Amino acid sequence: MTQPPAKRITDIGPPHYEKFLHPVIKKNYGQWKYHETLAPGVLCHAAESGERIYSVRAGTPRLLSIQTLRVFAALADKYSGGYLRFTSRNNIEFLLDNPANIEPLKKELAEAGFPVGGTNNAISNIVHTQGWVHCHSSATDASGIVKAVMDPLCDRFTHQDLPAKLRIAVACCLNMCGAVHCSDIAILGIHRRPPKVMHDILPKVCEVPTLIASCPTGAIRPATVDGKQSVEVIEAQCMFCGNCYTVCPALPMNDPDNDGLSIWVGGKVSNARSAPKFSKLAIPFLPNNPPRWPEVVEAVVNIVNVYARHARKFERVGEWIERIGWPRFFKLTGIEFTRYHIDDFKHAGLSYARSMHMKY
Amino acid sequence: MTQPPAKRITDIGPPHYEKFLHPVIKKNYGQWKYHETLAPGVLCHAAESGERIYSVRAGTPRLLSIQTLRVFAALADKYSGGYLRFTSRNNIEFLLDNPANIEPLKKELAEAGFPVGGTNNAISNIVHTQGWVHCHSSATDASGIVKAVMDPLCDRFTHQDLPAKLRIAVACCLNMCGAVHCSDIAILGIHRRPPKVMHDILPKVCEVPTLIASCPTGAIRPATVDGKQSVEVIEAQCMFCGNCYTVCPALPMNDPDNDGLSIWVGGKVSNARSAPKFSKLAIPFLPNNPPRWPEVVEAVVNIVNVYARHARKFERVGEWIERIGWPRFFKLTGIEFTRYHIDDFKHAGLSYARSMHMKY
Amino acid sequence: MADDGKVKTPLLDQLESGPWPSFVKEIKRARQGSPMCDDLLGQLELSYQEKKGHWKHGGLVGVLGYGGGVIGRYSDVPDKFPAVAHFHTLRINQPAGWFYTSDAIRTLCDIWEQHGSGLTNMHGSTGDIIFLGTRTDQLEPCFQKLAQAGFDLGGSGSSMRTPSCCVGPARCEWSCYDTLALCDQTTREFQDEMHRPPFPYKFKIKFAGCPNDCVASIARADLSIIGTWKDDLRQDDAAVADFAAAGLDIQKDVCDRCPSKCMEWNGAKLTIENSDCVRCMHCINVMPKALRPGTERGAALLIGAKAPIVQGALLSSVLVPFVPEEELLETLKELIRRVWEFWDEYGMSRERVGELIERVGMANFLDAIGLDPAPEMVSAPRDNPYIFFQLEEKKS
Amino acid sequence: MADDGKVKTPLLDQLESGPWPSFVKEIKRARQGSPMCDDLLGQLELSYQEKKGHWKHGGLVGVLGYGGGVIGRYSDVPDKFPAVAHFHTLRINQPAGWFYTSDAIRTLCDIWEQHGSGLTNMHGSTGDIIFLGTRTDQLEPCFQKLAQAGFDLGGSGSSMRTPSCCVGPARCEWSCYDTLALCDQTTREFQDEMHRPPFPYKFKIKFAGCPNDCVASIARADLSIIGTWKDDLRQDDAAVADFAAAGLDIQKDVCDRCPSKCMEWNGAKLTIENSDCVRCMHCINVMPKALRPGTERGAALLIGAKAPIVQGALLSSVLVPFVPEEELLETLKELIRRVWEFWDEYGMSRERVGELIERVGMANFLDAIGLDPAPEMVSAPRDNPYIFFQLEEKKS
Ligand code: SRM
Ligand code: SRM
Ligand code: SRM
Ligand code: SRM
Ligand code: SF4
Ligand code: SF4
Ligand code: SF4
Ligand code: SF4
Ligand code: SF4
Ligand code: SF4
Ligand code: SF4
Ligand code: SF4
Repeated sequence: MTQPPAKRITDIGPPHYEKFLHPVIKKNYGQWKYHETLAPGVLCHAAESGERIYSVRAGTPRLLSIQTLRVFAALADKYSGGYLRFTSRNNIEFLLDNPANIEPLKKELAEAGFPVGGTNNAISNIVHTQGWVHCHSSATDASGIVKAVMDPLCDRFTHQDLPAKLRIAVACCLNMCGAVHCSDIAILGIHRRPPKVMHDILPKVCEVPTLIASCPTGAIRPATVDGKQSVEVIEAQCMFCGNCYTVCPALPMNDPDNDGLSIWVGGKVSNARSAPKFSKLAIPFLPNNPPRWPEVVEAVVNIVNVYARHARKFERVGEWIERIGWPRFFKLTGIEFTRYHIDDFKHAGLSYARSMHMKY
Repeated sequence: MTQPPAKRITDIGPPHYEKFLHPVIKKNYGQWKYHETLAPGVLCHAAESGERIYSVRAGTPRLLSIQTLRVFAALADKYSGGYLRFTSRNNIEFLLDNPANIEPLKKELAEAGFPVGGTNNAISNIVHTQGWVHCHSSATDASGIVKAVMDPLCDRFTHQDLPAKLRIAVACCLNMCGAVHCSDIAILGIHRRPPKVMHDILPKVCEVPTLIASCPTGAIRPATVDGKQSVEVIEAQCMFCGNCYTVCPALPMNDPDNDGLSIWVGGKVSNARSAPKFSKLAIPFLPNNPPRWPEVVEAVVNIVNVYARHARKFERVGEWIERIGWPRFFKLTGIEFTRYHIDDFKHAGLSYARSMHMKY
Repeated sequence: MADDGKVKTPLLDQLESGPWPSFVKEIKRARQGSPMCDDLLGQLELSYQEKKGHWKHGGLVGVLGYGGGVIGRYSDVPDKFPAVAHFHTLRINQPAGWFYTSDAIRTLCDIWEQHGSGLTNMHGSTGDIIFLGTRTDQLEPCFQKLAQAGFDLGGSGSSMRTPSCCVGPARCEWSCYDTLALCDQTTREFQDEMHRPPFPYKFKIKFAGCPNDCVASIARADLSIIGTWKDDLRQDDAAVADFAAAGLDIQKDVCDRCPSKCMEWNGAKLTIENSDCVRCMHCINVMPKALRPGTERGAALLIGAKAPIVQGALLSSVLVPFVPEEELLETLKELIRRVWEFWDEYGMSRERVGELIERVGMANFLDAIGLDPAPEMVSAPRDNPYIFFQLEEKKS
Repeated sequence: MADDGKVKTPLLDQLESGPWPSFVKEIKRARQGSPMCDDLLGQLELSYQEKKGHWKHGGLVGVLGYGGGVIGRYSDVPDKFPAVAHFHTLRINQPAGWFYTSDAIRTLCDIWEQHGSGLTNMHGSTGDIIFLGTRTDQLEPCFQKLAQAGFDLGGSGSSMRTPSCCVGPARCEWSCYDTLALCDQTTREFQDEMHRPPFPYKFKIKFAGCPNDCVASIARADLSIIGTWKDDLRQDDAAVADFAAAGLDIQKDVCDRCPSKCMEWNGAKLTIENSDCVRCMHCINVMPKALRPGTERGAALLIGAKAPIVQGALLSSVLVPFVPEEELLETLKELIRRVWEFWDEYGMSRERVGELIERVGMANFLDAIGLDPAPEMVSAPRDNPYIFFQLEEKKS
């Protein structure tokens, strides 16, 4: 006789966060008075009570092995009473009550290959997505581009002397899981050819009406191909969004020769000073060039450097560009302005320059 | 035998403006150096040559009888060497080379009932349209509203102590011949009921396909009414633009019980400081109440007074509102914010408040 | 009818009092000259009573060989008011800048006394002289009298509408090109397009000498020619000092209001970072003597403004960021022809050029008229990833 | 295959060098634990060679009784790389604020070592712990091990997605409400909607303690709860003076950057016209000790953010301008239910709530969920005259 299975547990939700809070945090919860950045990657938060908690932040690749996670756990035991957290940009933070532990922890992190920084006016970790590591939809890889771009920018992570915070994001297709649409600099994987219709399997794997409805531009029309009910794609009407593929596997978008990357700039999320903004198109297309995407790396580094040189203190990339104007942004960065930069989607008309405010 | 008719003259274009230029103007054409406002309605333009031309500006009802025009001509002969012009806002300007003539001219104009002013930071003449005097399309009269509104505001025309220029416009239907869409304060005649379809004459006077195409919301559908081919209007889809009536006389919009006025604020045309702006909805509906439209007059005067009290120097109405924020504009003016204020047309989503910038 | 044989207008009469000049008085004044005015008053009083207009829809009337310049109008109560059974208006092309001599005014009055109601609009909101109300049989003779006096009709219908311009160099120190000359020349160049409606819809042109835009061209013209300058503002420090001495708060009223924040005032000297100036005119407006536009003058060409019917109102948008004054006339003629050609071919009926551009997309429109894309044409590049890549051709 | 029995990855190997930590190293490190990693490297290397992905489209797999929490994934070259023929991901609901103890981390590692690839994302961009890659038969046992350890799955598909929040009161002096508590309570309240996808599409909720929005809620959540305050900024003049003394240019770096220009600095004293402050956080950000949010705290509720697919990206817009902290939980529960009810009934398949609101119009949406229109909800009133007047009912 088999023993009855242990009762299944469901719908318990996540563990309660309180279990994981450092005693100093528990004690001063909601009672913080101010903070200081002691060094790049090192924050000190002081409570009304006078107590302090020290945070040491290190960059991670986000894709982490259990082996590395155990290393982090060990470091936490050694220096932060076992308490740690991750940030909304996938950095790790160790929470220390004893400032004496800061330097040794930094040293060990450095040795383990995890740069300490990302605070204040630094370039923090790149929010990114799955890419070829796990997603079917990707026009490019994500982790690889992040590694390639962060290597030359690592000093901007370990130092915090930019005019303001600079947030970079990568998304491997227009679904934008990295939410690149509001980043100072965004790298976006794109397709440039219509989906190829796999007429043989289409009827089996998707419903034609749903498929047709999925196309925002109405580029998909019903068609009968050697007897079988299928669809055709009007090339001229396709703007390569990939929504049809998301709803129907029989319309793959991948095209090694034409897929690539586009670069976007000037978005922000915070309400500090100016309202949140979307990122705008800077470079419509760069080749998809693994393993190190030199064209992408050069483009991003160039924008970062021009920004660092010209922006005023506290100006985010988008705020800087709005002050100097887009024409000057293109001039300073040497990026070409093309027909593709001019919006032709739903609200295009509102992006035309409808005033005489001009610099020459 | 009848004598041959005199040869017809066509396509000669307007008389050349040079014929009508004051000698001082001809001499200093394009050589003006600066100007001063000597008094409300009195400008002095000084040329590089040192010569000066004096302009005396008076308000007119725009609708002018030849009798009054002859009075103006006589005044010009008496004081400005016969030289005069009209402005882009339908004021008259006498162009004097002798400053001694300014006061007597002002006196005669005042006696004749034409207020001198409209310069600088004054309320100038109201740009308006035909209304019941001549147009078939009007939801209300234009000249009457202008007269009713300018009477209490006449002091604002003859004085120039507002924070900035204040431009008012009136249009008697959504065609907006008064181009009220960019005015500090705009008064717009509106319909609030769908057109009534005159099935009997419709087939005779218009083409159904054109008519159907004319409706931006697709509210007009083909219909057969007692045998005759005609159309029906889906009430719920009609937003009362009147475009169908413009292309087809058989769909009159007039409806004395429901037609009325709406008030718009914050538009501007100049590029001074801020870019040109559209006027935004302040009051969706006020009753159509001739001969003196008390509700409209009260609403406009109230907005002018609140603006005059609260705006900072050089702030146009729209610039003032943007500084204090729309919630405060509605609070200060006591105007109710309703569902109608929330845009639901093409670009509606872009008018939602998508930031945390808020005053309480 | 009142005993004096005149209609009673108790409602309209209430609009004769008050400080602002009264249009009712004007109509009454014109009675001496024309019986039309009595019936106009009568019909207008009826509209005031009933809160509704009494004019019939349109009506095609005109003068020989012209397709525009006249707005036909018929009363819907002709039996009550026979004198305004017909009440057409003539649109007469104003002289550039609305300049007149007393003689010219009298000439116009005499002609209109003979051939119409004696009522006018000085001016219509497109800029024409409006002769308000006459009978069909009077149109041709009136037109010819005008022609002999050197006047011609303006535009109406689907034609080039009567261009207009600001007072410009005639009486303004800020005019960056000759608005009157360019307006006059453009009007003469395109007489045929004005008098014989060839287009899908109306096309309006307005000329403003500087970004103050005193003819509202950016809001009311399909093609807006707006003066500006390329070099530095001309600055007269002594005059600046005078303004300061006279009590102007230069920091608050000038520098702080500068949209590009490119001015610095240290209490004694005003320093302008001209490369950042967006040429908004504000500082010049506040200190006319002290600051003036530069000397490298010309204009920007903007396209597409219109009222809301029916896709929503538009302001004109930058088409050519800068044209030097001396090249303006030729550039304008050439560009207007190219725009019209494209609009003629692709514009739908009653589609203004601004609506057409939004429909086909600015980039395609630029291709069609042979202009290269420039960042000055947009307030910002696209924020959506929906790009129609054209892999065939290399990107422009 | 290389002699050591491991696939050769010349391209990926190039990503092991350089200062930034390498995901390739991570995958190689995980080899010791799981053969899957070899084949993952192999397939990834192939993608790098061919510049194309090798995962098949979707695939519905999951755990008993849940409709979400697992992303099914199959290789399209399973014969080449059998170990990743199945390579499903588990989304595990993170603890609020991403706080852990070393023990909790080790527990997770041990479970994943037994049941999967040993690869994770800390964290996914919605906020979940991502267990990256396992076989279908491992899903249920892995899930139950996690459950016994006190963890549960997160959301996927057309469900409420795993809510997330900023570090808030746990380690930030600016948090205007308890982001962790509210995030945790909301997650528990709607377990069913999270695990059993009931909606037309996904629904994301993010909690930020102040307008700095450190979880990007306004850009990435259908419902954004963002802390703010109603009363005056708390000001410590001594600390202000310290900042000035320390060399901060208060005029230039603080006052001039204030979007509402409501601050004045006379060199000694900072004066704030609080009634004009738009609560952007800038001055507080620059002078943490000197300035702090007020004490009358709470949050604004904003709705509708999403990525561009397919009608274009949206930021959340103001739905409720201010809710006092103590009323937040109840208000939120009630409002979320009303929103879902309407969305359920009127939302089209794959239509996010923000798209629905634009389609039906904000005013109609407000009616439906029983809120009154407020000027705080718009950046400006309409500029077009196309108003759908409802003469039946009196205007709301
Ligand atoms: C730890 C973290 C919250 C969390 O729960 O994980 C966090 C923590 C803090 N943020 Fe943040 N922010 C965090 C993500 C964000 C994000 C979200 C994002 O980047 O995706 C934003 C919005 C970014 C944007 O606008 O695009 C964000 C915009 C800010 C700002 C506004 C900066 C600005 O000028 O726009 C401040 C204020 C400042 O830094 O002056 C701020 C300030 C802070 C402070 C100083 C708050 C405090 O008093 O403790 C914290 C230390 C910041 C630092 O890194 O120096 N935090 N912060 C996140 C760290 C991410 C990372 O590892 O780099
Ligand atoms: C005469 C006229 C041009 C014409 O060809 O007829 C004219 C003439 C001048 N305008 Fe204008 N403007 C005239 C219509 C306009 C218009 C068009 C309109 O109102 O429809 C505008 C755009 C209005 C708007 O933005 O909505 C206009 C916006 C300006 C401005 C910008 C004001 C601002 O701060 O936005 C200035 C500069 C100033 O006044 O400081 C200006 C300045 C001037 C100056 C001072 C230019 C000069 O140096 O001579 C002239 C005397 C202004 C005055 O009235 O004090 N003019 N001006 C027009 C008189 C209309 C009237 O009778 O009131
Ligand atoms: C007379 C005038 C109003 C006035 O009292 O001054 C006028 C009167 C009419 N306009 Fe206008 N428009 C007049 C200037 C304008 C302006 C202002 C401007 O030109 O600066 C506009 C807004 C700018 C624009 O063009 O967009 C204007 C926008 C319209 C429209 C809407 C056009 C659009 O695309 O939105 C219509 C409707 C149409 O064309 O069918 C229209 C139509 C009309 C009609 C012909 C009525 C109709 O539907 O056919 C009106 C004849 C009235 C009558 O019986 O006399 N009128 N119309 C103006 C022409 C006088 C002149 O020639 O100087
Ligand atoms: C795992 C993750 C990316 C990552 O590497 O972190 C992810 C992965 C996928 N996302 Fe996402 N999305 C993820 C966060 C996001 C975000 C960011 C966020 O939530 O803050 C967005 C943008 C914000 C938003 O929701 O709009 C996002 C917008 C999308 C969209 C577009 C949705 C839209 O309405 O625009 C799709 C397409 C769809 O849903 O069909 C999508 C679809 C997908 C799918 C399921 C692919 C598909 O078409 O079915 C991806 C599965 C990849 C895989 O094989 O693992 N994902 N996705 C993130 C979830 C991890 C987690 O649970 O923590
Ligand atoms: S962005 Fe696209 S490709 Fe990348 S993970 Fe999201 S859905 Fe997949
Ligand atoms: S990619 Fe987008 S635009 Fe092209 S066919 Fe598919 S859904 Fe339509
Ligand atoms: S606004 Fe309308 S009613 Fe008034 S004149 Fe123009 S078309 Fe006629
Ligand atoms: S008024 Fe406008 S919306 Fe209404 S039916 Fe006529 S065209 Fe359509
Ligand atoms: S537009 Fe400029 S140039 Fe023309 S009148 Fe106005 S201020 Fe003078
Ligand atoms: S013209 Fe306008 S932008 Fe230029 S300096 Fe003067 S105020 Fe500033
Ligand atoms: S959002 Fe505000 S409260 Fe939350 S962590 Fe960021 S700064 Fe602190
Ligand atoms: S929070 Fe922002 S708006 Fe308020 S005072 Fe500080 S800087 Fe100004």
